[in-house]
Amino acid sequence: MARKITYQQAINEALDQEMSRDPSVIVMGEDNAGGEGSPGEMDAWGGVLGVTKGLYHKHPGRVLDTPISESAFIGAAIGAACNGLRPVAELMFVDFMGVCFDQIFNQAAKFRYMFGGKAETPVVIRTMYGAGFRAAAQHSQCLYSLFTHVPGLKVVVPSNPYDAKGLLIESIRDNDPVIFFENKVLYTMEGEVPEEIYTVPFGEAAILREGDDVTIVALGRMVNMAQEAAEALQKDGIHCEIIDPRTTSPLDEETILESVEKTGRLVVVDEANPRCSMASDIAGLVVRKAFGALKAPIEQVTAPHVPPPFSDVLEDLYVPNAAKIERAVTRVAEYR
Amino acid sequence: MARKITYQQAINEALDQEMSRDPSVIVMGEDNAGGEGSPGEMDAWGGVLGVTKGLYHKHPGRVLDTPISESAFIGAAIGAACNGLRPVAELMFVDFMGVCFDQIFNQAAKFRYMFGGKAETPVVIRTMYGAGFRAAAQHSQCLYSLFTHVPGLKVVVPSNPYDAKGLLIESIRDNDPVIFFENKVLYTMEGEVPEEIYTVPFGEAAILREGDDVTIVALGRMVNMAQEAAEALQKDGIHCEIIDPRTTSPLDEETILESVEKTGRLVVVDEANPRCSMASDIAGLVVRKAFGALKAPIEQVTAPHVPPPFSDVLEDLYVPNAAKIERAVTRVAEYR
Amino acid sequence: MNTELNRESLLKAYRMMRTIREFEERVHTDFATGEIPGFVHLYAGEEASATGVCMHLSGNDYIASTHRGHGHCIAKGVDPAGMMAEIWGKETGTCKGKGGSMHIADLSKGMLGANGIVGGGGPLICGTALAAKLRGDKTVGVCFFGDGASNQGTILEAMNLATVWNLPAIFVAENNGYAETTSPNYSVACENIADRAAAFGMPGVIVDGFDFFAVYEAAGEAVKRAREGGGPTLIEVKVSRYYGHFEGDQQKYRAEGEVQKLRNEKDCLMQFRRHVTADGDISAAELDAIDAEVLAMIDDSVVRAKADPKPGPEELLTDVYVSY
Amino acid sequence: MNTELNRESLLKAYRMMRTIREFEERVHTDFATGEIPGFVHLYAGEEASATGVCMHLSGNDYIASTHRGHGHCIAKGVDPAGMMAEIWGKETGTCKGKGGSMHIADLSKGMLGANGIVGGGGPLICGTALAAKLRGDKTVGVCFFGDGASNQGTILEAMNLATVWNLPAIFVAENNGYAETTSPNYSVACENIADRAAAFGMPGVIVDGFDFFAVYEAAGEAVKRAREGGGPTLIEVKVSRYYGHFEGDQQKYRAEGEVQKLRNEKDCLMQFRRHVTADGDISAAELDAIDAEVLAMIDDSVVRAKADPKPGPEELLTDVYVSY
Ligand SMILES: Cc1ncc(C[n+]2csc(CCOP(=O)(O)OP(=O)(O)O)c2C)c(N)n1
Ligand SMILES: Cc1ncc(C[n+]2csc(CCOP(=O)(O)OP(=O)(O)O)c2C)c(N)n1
Ligand SMILES: [Mg+2]
Ligand SMILES: [Mg+2]
Repeated sequence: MARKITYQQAINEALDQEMSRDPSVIVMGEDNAGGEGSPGEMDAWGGVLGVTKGLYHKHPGRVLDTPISESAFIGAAIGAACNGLRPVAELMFVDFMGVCFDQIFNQAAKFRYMFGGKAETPVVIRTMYGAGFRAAAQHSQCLYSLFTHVPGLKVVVPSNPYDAKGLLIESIRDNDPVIFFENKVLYTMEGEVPEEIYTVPFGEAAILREGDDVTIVALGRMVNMAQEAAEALQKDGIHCEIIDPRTTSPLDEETILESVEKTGRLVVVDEANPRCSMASDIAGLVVRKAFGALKAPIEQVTAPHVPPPFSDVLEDLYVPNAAKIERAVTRVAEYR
Repeated sequence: MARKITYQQAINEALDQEMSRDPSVIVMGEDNAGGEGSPGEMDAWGGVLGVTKGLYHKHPGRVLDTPISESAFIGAAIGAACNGLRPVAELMFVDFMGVCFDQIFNQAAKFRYMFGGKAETPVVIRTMYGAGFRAAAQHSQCLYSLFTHVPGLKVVVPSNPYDAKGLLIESIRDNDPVIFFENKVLYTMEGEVPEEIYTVPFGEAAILREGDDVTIVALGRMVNMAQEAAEALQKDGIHCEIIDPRTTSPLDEETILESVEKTGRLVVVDEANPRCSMASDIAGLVVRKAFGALKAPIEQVTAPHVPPPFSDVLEDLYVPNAAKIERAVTRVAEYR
Repeated sequence: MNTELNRESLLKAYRMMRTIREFEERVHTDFATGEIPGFVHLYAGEEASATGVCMHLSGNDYIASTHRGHGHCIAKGVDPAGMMAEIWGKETGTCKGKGGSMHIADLSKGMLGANGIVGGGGPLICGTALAAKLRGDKTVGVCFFGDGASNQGTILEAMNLATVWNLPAIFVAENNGYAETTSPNYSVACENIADRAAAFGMPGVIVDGFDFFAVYEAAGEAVKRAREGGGPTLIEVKVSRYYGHFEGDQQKYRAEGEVQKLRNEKDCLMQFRRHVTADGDISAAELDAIDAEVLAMIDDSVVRAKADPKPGPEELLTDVYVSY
Repeated sequence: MNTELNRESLLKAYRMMRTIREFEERVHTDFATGEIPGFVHLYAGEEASATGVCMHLSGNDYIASTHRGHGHCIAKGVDPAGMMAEIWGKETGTCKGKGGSMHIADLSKGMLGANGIVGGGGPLICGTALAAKLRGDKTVGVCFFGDGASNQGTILEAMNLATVWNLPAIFVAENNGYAETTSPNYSVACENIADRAAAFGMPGVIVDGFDFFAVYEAAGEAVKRAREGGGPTLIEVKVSRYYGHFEGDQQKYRAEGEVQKLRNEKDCLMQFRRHVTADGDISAAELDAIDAEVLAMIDDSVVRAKADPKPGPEELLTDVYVSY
């Protein structure tokens, strides 16, 4: 049986292996080298939750600490990508996008098109998202829909260690700007991950469970919730098919549509706020392209339209969970 | 018959009247006073397209030029709103949100919730959006879906001079942060606008045309395109109902749902890029809450998933138009 | 030096600093038991900064704070019991348990919020100061920020705007030697953060942040200038934090014994105590009495916070729009 | 002063400046007829800045430009005919008509793009410079930006980062006295933009932007320092624009006769001509010949741009992802 490591280790390993393979890969971010200018140890942190830890000593000169200037260093990663490097920059929490979004969505995302196809920007922006840490409104958001809205960006939302490694390697090798969303709660999730280098292609959803009754499309951490729900629903005789798109841009429309053609029923599970979300995006896709097959309303299980609250009781109510998914699936399955 | 003025004049009048009525209303933005520190005339511009022109001399000390520091002055407007003013700040083009989004979505939008209901932030951010000016990828975007995704923000997208005035006055009086989207092509649109002060409430869609066959929900400039299409379709015997939500957040779900309950067919027209857009948001709403009434796929007429191009031929292809709407409505109407 | 400060003010300042210290020490202890959720950044060691500045402020003045906000809150008059309940996630908290440590705010006290976004407060304080200026009410706005934040565009832009608009604003850079693990020796491209003042047309001063009187004096001048229409000031407070970046931080990036040395040799409470008792006007016993009162008050706040209920489920959906 | 510059270089510099001038004058004329679409910001008057800097650069060096980018493009070697076609929205344009005036880029020439976002280029040039530094190839990056942009957080952050990473970067602040209608007298809180250099640990110099030789000399030093690993420099070029912010601007915010006086007394081409012909080494006739060649070349580029086809409809959907 394959080796088991955590989601966080899988990401670290992907970075390590790609840095070893390709000298143009560099890593930068706040505290990624972890201790520049300070009197104690270097690599004391490896990023705020330690994801890049160990890389500093293994790859001398290629792991850079940055000032707290997200516009400057994310933009620098982008500029460096235009000049031959393949930088992986860390936006610590995606909640901080508001201080540097311009460099991402108006610069990196648009270069190729604005410049008539004459530019490539192979930059990866790793970022942490999601609730569950009692970190409140400014450190718990999802926000991938904002990036998915922007043409020119590729958006990756891995739900398990295997995908995290393969998708990150794919991201580093991709010649477009990629935003790589890491779920902070999943960092400790263990899973089988090959030691060797491999890639998981963009735009290919994973079918994690097959079933004929209801299709569940879930993203990131929600995939696990959906699996839990599907297990329970199985006992009630409801057979769910679970699809993990893995990348929201590009989106594997075919796999979703084919599944709905079969089941006729769909629940989309998205940890984000509901308006203009991936949940609505996928619902909109299906009602456009698979209407004929649809036998029931498409339910969206999402956070409510409020900021993430601090107190644990409220945060637990905020995040979608298996029970909510079960209820939605049951409603959809029973719809006549 | 009522007086006719342009969309731009309507906005200027709303600002002027509210400033006269309420001394706590101030206006700020790049070149809004139009000439600070320069040797020539003050009020030389009144904002880049002249929307605030004339206010500087009428309301001494209350129309402020700003450095090109969107984070600082949009944030200052927000801070001032916490300390008793009702600032109207101009983000010249919404495309520039990337340098100041944090102040909007993490600060203004979240204060009330994060602070347990103990803050009010009556700030208005006026901003210009949309294609049609041959202004290319960084000056032609729509982006209202990004703001609509964020709980705590209200988002206003007026489609005509009457609504522009009434909705702006409502925005200024509202105690939540409001993002007011002005379509640059509509500035020259004329319409009947009462001279007196009036408000148009948030979350109340306008039904601009009644019809039994197909519902068209359109936003901003697209409302006119939809009307043109509906006129033509009428000749083919297809009767469209046109709904202008006027505000995307809050969204008047009832009016949309009631209309679809009647027609069973829906086309959503949104000038923005398609992914995680208002088009998909509304499609998702309807397939969730009015599925039983739906007789056809929901079509989304939007810009393609590419940045706005420069060349006029390409830009004209990029923006949705009446012909595209007609085709979509026809497909939906003929669906069996 | 402390000529302006009468007995009463000195005792008030001491109580303020002691309250902050005791509050933070207690949160540190309780965090270790695993009962306190979330990211918690302690201000212990930096008390003289918040206190030296806020002693000049009244309830109508505003401050904007940071992720490390407890000290600023207490110094600005926010109720420590409400704060403690907030940190514990209780409905009796300052923000009903919805904000937590990183978002404590009390606008009724002129406290515009801790802030989870580094540099977030700079623009906001320009706004409260602008409102004050247009109203002519002689109040001021103070933005506290860290050495790390001094590289954030929002802070740099805000300093420029404050001068352009000649705002009654004060920028207090609390240089505690680290931004998470990263030193300003590395991240701040000039010698002192105060050197940046010139780039934005305002006076810049450096003070020893362990010395309450030094902070008090510099802040007094800045506040006076601002109230009189003289515009903004940048004050760099050189200080240190006694605990990790947040609770749980192992601090391997720090020098051995660094904190212990500071606690022994420079601690602001120790220095303050020595200073005022040496003058003879205030006795050690008086200060001890304050210590005991503060301790009891903090103890009590924890007892209550623990016992208080969590917010009800209906709170999830309230307080997001004034009207919607 | 111009000792480094041999005849050939002088003629090259003159041709560069003249090409920019002629290009801009022609766009100005053609815009008036209504045939040129979009927002067009002309660089006429500022030629000595782009030229004085770019004369030190080779194709492997990078520059990042602004909305007012034509001059930077030409000085960095972008083909003026392609640029003209781009501005006219033709498929033969540098960017196939997809970018327009505000987005002309040619990475094969080290031109990283005009930029529709004020201050957008600062971070980007740190990136190209970082790549150069890590590769050790001795190339540099130059960021041109305006007086208005000098207040944008992105530029301020970038200057700090450039010093922190000791990058081979040069920041050229083209202070033309206006950001749209707003003067730096109002918007820039310090006396000179160059004064900001100290805040970011780099040397700052001020040069007369009408004097090619002054710009050339200052840029030479900065480029040399950067290539040798000495880190970034901020150069403030005091200059003026001859036309409005963009074409169509009435310029009521300017003083009467301001531009005419500058054209008469300070024009960079006039001064350059006077200077080099006075030395006797170069004759007026030689320069006249260049003028005529440039004029013919620009004429030709317009003829071609007008005749060239617009992009085909299929172009709408191409060039957005390398692979998707
Ligand atoms: C925009 C943004 N970037 C990064 C962070 C993560 N972060 C939180 S605190 C911190 C360090 C701040 O350092 P400093 O300003 O010196 O304040 P201190 O913690 O020392 O009080 C960082 C990087 C953040 N919250 N916001
Ligand atoms: C972030 C951003 N804010 C505002 C604008 C609008 N704008 C375009 S050019 C300009 C003035 C720029 O002034 P300056 O930097 O001095 O350059 P100049 O035009 O004088 O060359 C402004 C405000 C923009 N394009 N981007
Ligand atoms: Mg610090
Ligand atoms: Mg300028």
